[in-house]
Amino acid sequence: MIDKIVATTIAAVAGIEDGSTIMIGGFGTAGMPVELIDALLAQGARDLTIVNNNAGNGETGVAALLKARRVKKIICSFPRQVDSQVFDALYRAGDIELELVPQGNLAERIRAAGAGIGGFFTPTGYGTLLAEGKETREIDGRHYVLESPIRADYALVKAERADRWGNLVYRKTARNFGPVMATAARCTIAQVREVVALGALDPEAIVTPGLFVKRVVEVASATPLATPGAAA
Amino acid sequence: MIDKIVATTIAAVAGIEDGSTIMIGGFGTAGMPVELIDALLAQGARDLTIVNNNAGNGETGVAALLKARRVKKIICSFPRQVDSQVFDALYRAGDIELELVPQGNLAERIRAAGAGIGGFFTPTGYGTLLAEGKETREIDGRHYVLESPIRADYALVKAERADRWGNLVYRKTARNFGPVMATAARCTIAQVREVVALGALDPEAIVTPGLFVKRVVEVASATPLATPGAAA
Amino acid sequence: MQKFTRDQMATLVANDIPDGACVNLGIGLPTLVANHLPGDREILLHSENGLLGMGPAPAPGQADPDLINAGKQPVTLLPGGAYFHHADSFAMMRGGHLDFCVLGAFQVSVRGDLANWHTGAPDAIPAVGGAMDLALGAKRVVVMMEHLTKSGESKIVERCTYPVTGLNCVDRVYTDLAVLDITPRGVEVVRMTEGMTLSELARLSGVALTLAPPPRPA
Amino acid sequence: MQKFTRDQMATLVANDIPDGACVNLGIGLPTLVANHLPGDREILLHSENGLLGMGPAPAPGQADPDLINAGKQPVTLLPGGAYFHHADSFAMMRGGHLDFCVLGAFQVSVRGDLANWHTGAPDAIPAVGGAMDLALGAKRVVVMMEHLTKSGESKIVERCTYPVTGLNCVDRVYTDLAVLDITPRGVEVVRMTEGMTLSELARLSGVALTLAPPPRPA
Repeated sequence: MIDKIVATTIAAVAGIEDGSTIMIGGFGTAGMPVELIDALLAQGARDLTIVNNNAGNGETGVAALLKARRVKKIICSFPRQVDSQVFDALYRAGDIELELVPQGNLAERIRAAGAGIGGFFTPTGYGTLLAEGKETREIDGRHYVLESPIRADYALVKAERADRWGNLVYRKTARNFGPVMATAARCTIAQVREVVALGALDPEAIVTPGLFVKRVVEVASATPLATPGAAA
Repeated sequence: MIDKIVATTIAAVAGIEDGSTIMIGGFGTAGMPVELIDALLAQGARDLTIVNNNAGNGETGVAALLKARRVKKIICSFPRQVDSQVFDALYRAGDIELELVPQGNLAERIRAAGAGIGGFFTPTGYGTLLAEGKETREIDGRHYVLESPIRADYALVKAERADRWGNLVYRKTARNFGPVMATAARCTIAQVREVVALGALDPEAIVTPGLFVKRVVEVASATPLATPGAAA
Repeated sequence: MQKFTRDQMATLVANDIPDGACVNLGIGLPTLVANHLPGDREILLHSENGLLGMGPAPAPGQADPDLINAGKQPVTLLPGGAYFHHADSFAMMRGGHLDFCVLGAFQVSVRGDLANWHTGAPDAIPAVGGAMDLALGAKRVVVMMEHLTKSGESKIVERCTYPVTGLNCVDRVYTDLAVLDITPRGVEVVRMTEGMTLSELARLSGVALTLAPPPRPA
Repeated sequence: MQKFTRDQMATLVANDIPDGACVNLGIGLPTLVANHLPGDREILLHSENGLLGMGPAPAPGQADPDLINAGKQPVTLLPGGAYFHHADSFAMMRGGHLDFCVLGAFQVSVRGDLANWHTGAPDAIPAVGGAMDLALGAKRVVVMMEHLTKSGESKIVERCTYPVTGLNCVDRVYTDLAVLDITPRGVEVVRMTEGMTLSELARLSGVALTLAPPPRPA
């Protein structure tokens, strides 16, 4: 029988190795799997490469992981925010490597990894600093940059509901990077507000089919408050 | 006010020009927009390039369009079926051009067009007749073929429900190519079983957001019977 | 020198958005446009973090941390709105499915190059977000910005001195002094503040300007 | 010469599919595997036309023309199943998310090349469908086929003479005479029909065969 439900967030992150590449869902704090990140912090893996849209807000979540010096590199689109002080200090001190990727290319590169695409030509970034050194090509009169897939060892995502097969549905704009990250990691771990019985999710509305998910943990805690005022 | 609902299938296909490239949803008869195809037949546009998974079943739908000699070229993955006699005769007589594309590459090339991707490296087809003459590349030890987007002037799709903004939900495996084709055409036309009030579709479950759809027509007719026995 | 106020600029942009358009409003000044959309037009707002049909800010106390815009401000969803994931959302922009994108800028060049993501300062922490996607993100990309920097330099430039966000991507610029079209024939003035002359505007801008044919009354 | 029946072949394949696996069963012979899946294992069937968690054929009169498999036969959906569109469905296969793919074949070469889409006959109307995607469509790709053609030629070949579907993609072959692993060391015999010998099988096959270490009893 397939049963991907694990009892605790600690069990959910068990086995994550030093040096892993870990995708973490969320756009700011919406969809950020805070409790899984806390468990990863307790688990102790280090020398991590983190893929996230941002580079941490305040002192919790991704920021806490950075503050504990577990992260050697971050791949993201928007590290600088009003409350990204932890990242800012590490970056200025040269203590963290940054790969800056335009947000749409970030999403598409993750999607490409999950979809078995070896690379793709994107118009985004052509002629800019972020395309320097990359292969370009003119196709039908438009200029493109060749971008490569971003794969991960683990993906930590937050969803609204799951069943024991690992099917996921999300909530509002907390969906963001979760569905594509779930496809791009060797082992996707989801924290959900509620585990429901098999068959309770509408098959027309399942966003992440269960084959993309390895472990599910229910975390009934309230959603953290959004941080207003920061840019994308 | 946005109101994409048109009264008749004839109005839905109005203005389709001779020489157009038209994507037609459906996998066999599931999801095939038969009534829109009938309207296209009545409308009279010719020298068409059709993009569909198959090349017509029996004598209706895509097959009827072929039989009326409106189609100069078909881009598809599986023309030969037990009931593809119309296509077979045209093809053997040299009266129709065929571009044969592996089914997954077909779906991904359509998706690429809709997503603004200039081209992508796919492993599917590498080393086969269908990749002859195409650019190839080895990436991280795997062999890929460069494939290009397939764009269309029109897409005809069948969905289950729509609202006046053009939001669509589909039914079971009749979903198939509809959502990607809807993104890849200049003008997407949907026939739906039911038009519902704005706000009646669950925003978490909308499969095709309205911005991809230009015209919607309600066709309450029963779904045609599936044709068993044909291969994919 | 008379200037358009920020609300006047937003109104000028809003009036140019046709009924039924799908629009992405960038962070900062462009956000104001939402307050000035003509009431008789149904215009759908897209936010690149995964929604189309964005509504206004929620009533006090009604904010939902799972329902935010790209600026991470709480918003609402209109009836008919839809949620989707990040790859689908940026595919909408990259694929040319949005009608309008309104962006802020540091500089716009006479050929429509946009600079709005990086000041180029060596000690700045770079951050790009969706800026480069938005620059190519709609059938029509327009910029809202002040015409001059605080020190009086033109932000309409022959060539961007800040790092560019996208090349040849801006169609129209709304400033506090004028509305300018970027065309293959050069920069054309569509509208100016009252009392402004073409020669004075060209002097302030430091680039060649012509009146757009047919000139529309200000 | 004793042969495995089609149902025996299907049982051999089915027994090799572990609990929890996601599996795509190709058209034809592979479809039989669904009838032989061990009852104590929960195995999810994928169909490339957009469903995961496919159930058995519907009861008579219950067929739904909108719910079909890749062979366009009516099927059902199990509780927990999901629908998705064609690009997402093939992304699952191309991205390596399925555990098992079971395919029919005209020929399989000793290096794992697969030929199953085209006989190469000059008057044949070509049709590929999902064959080339399925050939690369899972972590483990296995083939079910008769060992010999009707005229007695081996379908295990040194090099495919039919047009290939995919290169170096087959992991294991189940025939009516044997189960064969395609390995970097060559073709290894995992199992044979009762009474078959390695030398006789090699003679029939026309390619070099060795016993798989450790040999499993038939």
